[in-house]
Amino acid sequence: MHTIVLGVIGSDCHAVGNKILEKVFSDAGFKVVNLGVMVSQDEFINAAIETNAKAILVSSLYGQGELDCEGLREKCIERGLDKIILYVGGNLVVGKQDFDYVEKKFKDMGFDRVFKPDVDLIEVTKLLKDDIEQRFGNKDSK
Amino acid sequence: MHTIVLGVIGSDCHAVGNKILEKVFSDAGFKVVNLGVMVSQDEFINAAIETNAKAILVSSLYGQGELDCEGLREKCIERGLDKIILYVGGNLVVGKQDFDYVEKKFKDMGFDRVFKPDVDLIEVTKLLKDDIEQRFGNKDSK
Amino acid sequence: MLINDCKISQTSFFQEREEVLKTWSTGKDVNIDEAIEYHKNLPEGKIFSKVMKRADDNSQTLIQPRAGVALLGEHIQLLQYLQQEADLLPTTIDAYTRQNQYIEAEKGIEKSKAAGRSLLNGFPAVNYGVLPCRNVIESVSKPVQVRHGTPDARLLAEITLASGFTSFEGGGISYNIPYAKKVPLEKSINDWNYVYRLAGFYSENGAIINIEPFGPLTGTLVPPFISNTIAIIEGLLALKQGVKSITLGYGQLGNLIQDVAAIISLKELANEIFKENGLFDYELTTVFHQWMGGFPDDESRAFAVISWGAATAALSKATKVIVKTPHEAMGIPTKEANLQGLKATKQMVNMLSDQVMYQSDLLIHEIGMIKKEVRYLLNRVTEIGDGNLKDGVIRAFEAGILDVPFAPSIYNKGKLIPVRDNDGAVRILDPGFVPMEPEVLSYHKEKIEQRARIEKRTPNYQMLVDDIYAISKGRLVGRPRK
Amino acid sequence: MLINDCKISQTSFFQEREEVLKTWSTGKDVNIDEAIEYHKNLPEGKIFSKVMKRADDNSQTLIQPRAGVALLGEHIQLLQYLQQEADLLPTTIDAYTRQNQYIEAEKGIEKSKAAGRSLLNGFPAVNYGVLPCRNVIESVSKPVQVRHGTPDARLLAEITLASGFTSFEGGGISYNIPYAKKVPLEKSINDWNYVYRLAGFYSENGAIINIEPFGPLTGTLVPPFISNTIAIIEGLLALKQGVKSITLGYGQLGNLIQDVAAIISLKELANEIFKENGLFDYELTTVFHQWMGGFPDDESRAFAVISWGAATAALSKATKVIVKTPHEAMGIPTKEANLQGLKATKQMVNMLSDQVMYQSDLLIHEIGMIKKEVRYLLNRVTEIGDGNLKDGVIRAFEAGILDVPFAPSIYNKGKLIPVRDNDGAVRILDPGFVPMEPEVLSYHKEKIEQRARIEKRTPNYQMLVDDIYAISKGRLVGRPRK
Ligand code: B12
Ligand code: B12
Repeated sequence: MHTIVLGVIGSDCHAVGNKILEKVFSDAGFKVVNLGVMVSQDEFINAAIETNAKAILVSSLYGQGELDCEGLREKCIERGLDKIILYVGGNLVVGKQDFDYVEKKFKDMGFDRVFKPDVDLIEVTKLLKDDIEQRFGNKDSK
Repeated sequence: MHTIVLGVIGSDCHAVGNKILEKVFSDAGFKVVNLGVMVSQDEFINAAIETNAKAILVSSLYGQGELDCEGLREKCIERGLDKIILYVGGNLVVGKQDFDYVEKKFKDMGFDRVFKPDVDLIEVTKLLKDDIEQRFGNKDSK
Repeated sequence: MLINDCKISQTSFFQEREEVLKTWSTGKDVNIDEAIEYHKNLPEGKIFSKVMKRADDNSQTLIQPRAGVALLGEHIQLLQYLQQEADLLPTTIDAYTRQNQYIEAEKGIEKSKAAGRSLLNGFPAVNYGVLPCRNVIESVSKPVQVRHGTPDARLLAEITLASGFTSFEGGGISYNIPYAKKVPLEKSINDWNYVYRLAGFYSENGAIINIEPFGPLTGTLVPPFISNTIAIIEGLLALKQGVKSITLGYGQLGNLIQDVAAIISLKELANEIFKENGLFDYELTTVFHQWMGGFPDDESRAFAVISWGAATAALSKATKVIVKTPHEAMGIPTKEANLQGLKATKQMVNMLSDQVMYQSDLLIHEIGMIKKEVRYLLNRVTEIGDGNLKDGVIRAFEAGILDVPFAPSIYNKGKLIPVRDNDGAVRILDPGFVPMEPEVLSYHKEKIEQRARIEKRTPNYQMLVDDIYAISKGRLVGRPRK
Repeated sequence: MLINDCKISQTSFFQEREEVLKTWSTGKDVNIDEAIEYHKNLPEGKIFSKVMKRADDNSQTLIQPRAGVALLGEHIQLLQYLQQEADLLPTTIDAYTRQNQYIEAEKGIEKSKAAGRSLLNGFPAVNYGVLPCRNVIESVSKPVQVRHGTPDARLLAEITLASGFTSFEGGGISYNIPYAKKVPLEKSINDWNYVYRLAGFYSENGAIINIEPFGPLTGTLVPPFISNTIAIIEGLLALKQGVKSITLGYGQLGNLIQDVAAIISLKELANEIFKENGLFDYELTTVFHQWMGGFPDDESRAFAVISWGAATAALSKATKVIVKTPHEAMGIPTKEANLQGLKATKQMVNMLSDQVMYQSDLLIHEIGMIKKEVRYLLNRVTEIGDGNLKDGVIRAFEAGILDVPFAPSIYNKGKLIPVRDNDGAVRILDPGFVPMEPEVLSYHKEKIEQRARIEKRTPNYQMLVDDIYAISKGRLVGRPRK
């Protein structure tokens, strides 16, 4: 069972999607550590280290994700999480913007995958399994 | 009192605007000869000749005005109405199209003025008075 | 009321038929027996009557756009595009074909080809003929209806029904009075009896054709009892010719209670009257038209008008709703704008499909009122026709007993004057020659006076003009301009 | 129910005030006496309470957008653009300011300047301070309200009220439980009592400040009796501190009858309870929020949701409606999209303003039901607080007696589970620890079971998830996926 850390970053209080993500990823066989809303970069990283997680799934709905996510990858590397998978999803920037632009922006920040709000979550659970196996090998090691 | 001829051209049955135009132009002091809906080019011209009208106001709502109005100016000239003022208004072409394009198209056909559906009709009565005076002089002659 | 109109005899029908098929070259390709077989082989999901019946049984409200362009390939693409959202498909016919001006239509096709865009405001089905029209039916997966406005639709019906269209809109009054100037009612009713008989013939032979009288008429402040009366008359005439699937329609006026009452009373009273006349072998469904008068030209405002129509349709439990588009005030919509109207409508209809209809005193009163008015008027029409509905209709229009506001036909008196009351319901300011029971008429007048008092003016032509523009200028009741 | 909460004393208020104004540099520019004079010189048309009162007297429904961007000049332009259609203006505050993270907000301003677009999701009023904020008020011609979601809004209130904003949204529960994670209720209620006292002080000195508790809470399937209870509690707390103009709110759920009943019962019951508590010197108005949960991302569908909200608001005769935009599912709207939402709403509200509300048995029943539920719950809250409302609220949340679905706060139990019934009304599947009279609870359960039977499944978490997605996926009730 792979452990993953889940949370809504920054000062963002949108709680509904977060509760659904927890449910979907648990049902799909992940061990989900859900930090809920308003999670700082450090809280994400601490939880990932403590639980030996393979991935951090960041949500941002409120538009300021662009500011909140900056530097997360670097901080992960600093703290020794050099292989950790980073996903991000939600309404990532302020306003209705072209998704290609948004995707590139967050990939440039070091996220492995970037998702729109209406993504099919079952698909994401599959992607995540594949990504974990590819990056960590088929065994349950970090 | 200037006489004007009013009608909806072609196979067009839209009657509501026509009734309002009759009212507005009568109230503004014109003698209105209203031919109603489904009026052919010949009917317009015959009426204009018979009543010694200074202007023909063509409506077209149903989109096929582009086809119906072709050649009206030429026919007027042929029949001796060489000075008559031609106005046209309504939903003149098929579809929501750029008004500049529509205006040019109908001006090229020989219409003196071209109007959108939401035109202020009181303004039009003033324009028409001016246009008549300019073309026919201030006296009541043709 | 009991009527004595009879079914056209087989012989005279087939005699007339021969003449009809000769009126344009494509008529010769119609083979009715083969056509009936063709219909019988259509899958259920492509048969209008079936899909309507199922929706009615499930209290669902289906959605249908208007759409038609000059060129065949583009028309097919248009319908394929719209069926992603539409439950039922249309084929709207161009205005030349509606006047049987097939030569003009032919020119329109040619010029459209040259211009690379449709110069006709619809699809000229007669000019294309049976096989090209079947192409339409075979290229889509939903039932397709012919929508038009043709006083003499005999050839159009022959060709489109033979092509596999399973529904045909119109009637001898509703496709004459609002759509024509000089066509006598005698002629249009006869011609439509022919169409009904043709549909009846198909139906009796196992290929049920749905018939839909055009409810909204001029779409402009037509009081519900006028349009419902005409709808029921056309329904009766159709059933008398053997039609078995009938959809009666009504055009939204904007006041929720009046609109819901109109649909409910239409269905209930039609059933009563059909049965009184010994007609039992039919399926009756209803259609609600989103506001048919002048639209706001701003697209966001148009969306609100569309949505309100969708909401009212759903709350009235009409079997289907005909959908407008955000381009309505401007011109025939692009396919994208057409889809937008469908999407807004679908969202609304779905959100409301789960809601029960409220029963309020006001609603019950309004339903009762409309029924009473319609019965009274129907009785006058039958009386003046000595029991014959066709004669009654002709004489009634002549006498102004039937009268449709803003109609272009010279056979319509145009003396009845409607205006909105203070709640936006359409009432009678002046009945002209339309017979109304005194207490009913005074109810209308009271309602209008209430508005007049609030607006501090006497009801007159200006009030009517204000009402005509009201929705396009952003409200329902045309309040005095400041 | 009678409560014994008292007004903050002048001394302790001004003591606290000193501290508050020190929490950010702009605090020092606040001069309350000068500010009150400033308010008194505002024209009536720019004073929120006046405009709301007039609308209420005329049974009008006003429309108001949400809007706020990082940079002052752009924010002003945005409001100037929106006032062409809006009756009331907002200034939506960014999420850093809401958490009192003024340093982050400052960075956000800088980065927005650099990026040439707003990177903040609102206007950081505290960072700008009094004079720049007055610029906002002076650049527009309609009343402006501060809209946010700030648990500790003391400094924000000081600065914006001093700047001439005449209305302030929020409350100690409604701006904590849905918006924060770890802020104790004791703190947020105290901080909001401060804000109310501040507004009360202005009001007592002739500058009436309108206060608007945030009715929709999490915007996601919150049953009307929960949100109405909290709205009335916040109204009581505000009035106790001297507030004189109060607007209570509710977020649309989608079922027409339930929504209209919610607004009617909210206003009626609030008046009853305020008066029972000896409070008479106030003006009460209402606000209806268009659907606050997940929106469809297609813009045409969003227009339908917006329009349905507008229609319901108008039929409920709410004093104003807060308007969504066709961009809702995607992100903060452009000014154009914002205007589109306003235009659709205005069209709808105007078309329906002329229509009377129907009185149906269902509606009357639903109103009675909500009133009964709210009274019962309010009594439990006061009981557990030994007559003190603040204590009651704190203890009630602790015990799960007050419980808001989907709230992020750790001080909220989250045990109450709502789902829609078969008509789309939101009912209680599991009350958790929320006290409900047995016959009331069984009414809810019956309603849900009816739906469950029709859907052939037992009500469970999946049903709830289906309901959460329903509107964004095109319907109201989350039917099982096929
Ligand atoms: C009501 C209506 C009908 C009614 C008409 C009843 C009747 N007999 O009058 C019915 C239902 C019968 C009908 C039928 C059809 N209609 Co129609 N109809 C409308 C509608 C909704 C309102 C028209 C109206 O009455 N407006 C109110 C009056 C006051 O405004 P008005 O007509 O625009 O007239 C004013 C101005 O245009 C201007 N004006 C007009 N002429 C002139 C001339 C001058 C010189 C000046 C200065 C000003 C001026 O002043 C008038 C008074 O204010 C319009 C769309 C809209 N506007 O919302 C479509 C519309 C006009 N119809 C349309 C069409 C296509 C048809 C049909 C062909 C059916 C179809 N394909 O769906 C048939 C026509 C058949 C035929 N033979 O003509 C299209 C035209 C498309 C285009 N141009 O691209 C429109 C625009 C709808 C659309 N978007 O598709 N229609
Ligand atoms: C409900 C709601 C609220 C409620 C939240 C209640 C609560 N505590 O949960 C309230 C009213 C409190 C609220 C407040 C605010 N909101 Co809000 N809110 C919404 C709304 C309408 C629905 C959100 C929702 O619950 N959706 C349902 C769930 C199931 O979907 P979801 O949240 O999108 O989550 C799914 C996906 O995004 C995806 N996903 C999310 N994260 C991830 C991560 C990964 C790895 C993957 C694979 C997938 C994934 O999966 C989730 C489950 O399906 C949205 C707009 C919309 N979507 O219609 C705005 C919206 C998110 N809010 C917005 C804003 C701006 C705010 C505010 C700042 C207020 C304001 N300015 O108006 C405040 C935020 C304050 C704060 N500190 O955060 C904006 C964000 C703008 C932007 N990005 O440009 C939105 C988009 C509205 C808008 N168009 O302006 N909001």
